[in-house]
Amino acid sequence: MGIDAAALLLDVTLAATVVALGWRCVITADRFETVAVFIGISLVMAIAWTRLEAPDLALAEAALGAGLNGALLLAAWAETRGIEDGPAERRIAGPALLAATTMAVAGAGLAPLVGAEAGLAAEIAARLDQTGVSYPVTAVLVDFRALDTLLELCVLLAALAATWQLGAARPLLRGKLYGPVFVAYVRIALPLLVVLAAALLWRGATSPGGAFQAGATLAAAGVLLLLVNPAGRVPALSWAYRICASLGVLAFLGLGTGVTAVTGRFLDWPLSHAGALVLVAETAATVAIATTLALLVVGGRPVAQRGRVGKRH
Amino acid sequence: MNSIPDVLGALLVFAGTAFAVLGTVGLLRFPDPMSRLHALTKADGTGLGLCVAGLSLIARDVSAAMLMILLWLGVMLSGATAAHLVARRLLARQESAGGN
Amino acid sequence: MTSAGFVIYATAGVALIGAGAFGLARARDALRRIVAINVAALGVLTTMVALAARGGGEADPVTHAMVLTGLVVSASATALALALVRRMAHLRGEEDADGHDG
Amino acid sequence: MLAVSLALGLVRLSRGPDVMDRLAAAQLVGTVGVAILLILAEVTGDASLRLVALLFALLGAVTVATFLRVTLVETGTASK
Repeated sequence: MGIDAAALLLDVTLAATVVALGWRCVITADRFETVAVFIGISLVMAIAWTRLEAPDLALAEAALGAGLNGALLLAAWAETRGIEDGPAERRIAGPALLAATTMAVAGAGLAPLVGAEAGLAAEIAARLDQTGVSYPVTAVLVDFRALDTLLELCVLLAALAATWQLGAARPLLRGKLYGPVFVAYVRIALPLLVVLAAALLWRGATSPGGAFQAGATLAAAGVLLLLVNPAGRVPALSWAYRICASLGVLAFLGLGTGVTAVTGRFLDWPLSHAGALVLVAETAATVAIATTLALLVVGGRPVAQRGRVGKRH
Repeated sequence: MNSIPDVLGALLVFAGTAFAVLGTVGLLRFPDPMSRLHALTKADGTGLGLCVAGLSLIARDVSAAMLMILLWLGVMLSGATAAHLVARRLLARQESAGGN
Repeated sequence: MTSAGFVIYATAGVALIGAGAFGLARARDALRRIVAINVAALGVLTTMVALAARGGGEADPVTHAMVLTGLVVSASATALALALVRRMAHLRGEEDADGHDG
Repeated sequence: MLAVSLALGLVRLSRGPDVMDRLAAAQLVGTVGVAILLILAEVTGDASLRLVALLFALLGAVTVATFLRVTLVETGTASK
């Protein structure tokens, strides 16, 4: 009755909003609007995904969209202002054809799936007691598909390494420091974000949450720290960064190899200690994801700057 | 669904959403940036506050209510901070425009 | 989620993929291209999330795990691409204003 | 609930028109998002939606602050 109709209206509104924003984002002539609208899409998308019973994805999207992507895109926008490539875009026909083809192919692929049975939820539920956690998504990430997660941590690390090859980090932020109000805001928000990240990590075993959400939240806290930093620079703690950023890969490799001695298979957690091992692996992954994402926002290898008052002076 | 807290809660939530809509209208209709900012912050605080109060009544769950109050404080905090930052920038811009 | 919900969000996802493809093919500016790719990526992920929820019962956790992985990977790829864009802008700025910044 | 979804639609529209108020609009979108999420948490009984809302709330000022920080101060920010 009422609730169903309202839910349907909400779904349609959310979906239509996302699509309208998506198109607005790519057709607007204003580069800033492109960035601003994209940040808006992330926020609406987070709400939309909660409607699709994916609160854990919504958590990750909220932290990434509101905290990290926004900062990254805005920084890139500010630095490339005035040096746009080429003349204003006038092409219509080719892109439209491509878009229509893409959508037609995707639609044709999806259409048969409308009435089909859903995937593996039942299978996962049946084997959940072999994993040491009781939340299916976390079980998939660190147990059934642990190899994927390991490789994904490697991708993160590779992205960071590649970014560092581009040279020393230049100040991301050129505007001057805010007054006391913003500092007070950070003083309150920062510890709350850290607590929230810890809660997400811990909850991951039983309910939506886990290493990705916690890592993205912590990284957003890192962005806040960067924002109150007067110079817009990060200290050159090269070894600490390296260790933290590679902690996830190291933990997965180390623990994964270690359990081979017991279970005979790489990354196959022994049932008796699965809960504890998964928690250790997830914590390491959280630290790694947070460090890597925050350093990616910095966008270069942090080095000691000339004229900067550092410890070595 | 008919007990007094539920009805009261639903009314509060409705009032809160009404405030949010009004704030949005204000954001669209008010003439200058400063008054738009004003409309926005009022709607922010009051609208969400009413929603939180109403939902807490409906939920009858202390931890959920506490979380929502914390959340409301967080929104007030970040809303006030953002409005302050934007207002400062607007003032600075006005000054530099006046100086020229 | 009912199948109506699945259709709604899957359609939205496909439309976003189209928007991303359109923007990608049209834009010359690197920043715009990156945003367009991200729009398409969000479209793909939304379609996948909708697929995961289509059964009506519990959502498919494997798909959710894949989407989560995809989110983080696309975030890191975007960060790398944007770092390249910033680097390019910096180098071009150096060309314009000779020896401006060491 | 209907009102909220309407509000959302209006908010989205408001992104277009002006310059600096886009930031204000972004903030309002965040708040309305929080409200929607809280109501949904109540309706669906899924408590983790409140955590999503908490993230929205805490990170609300980040985008605004970043924007102001990456643009040079006192020179009239980029308009269009």
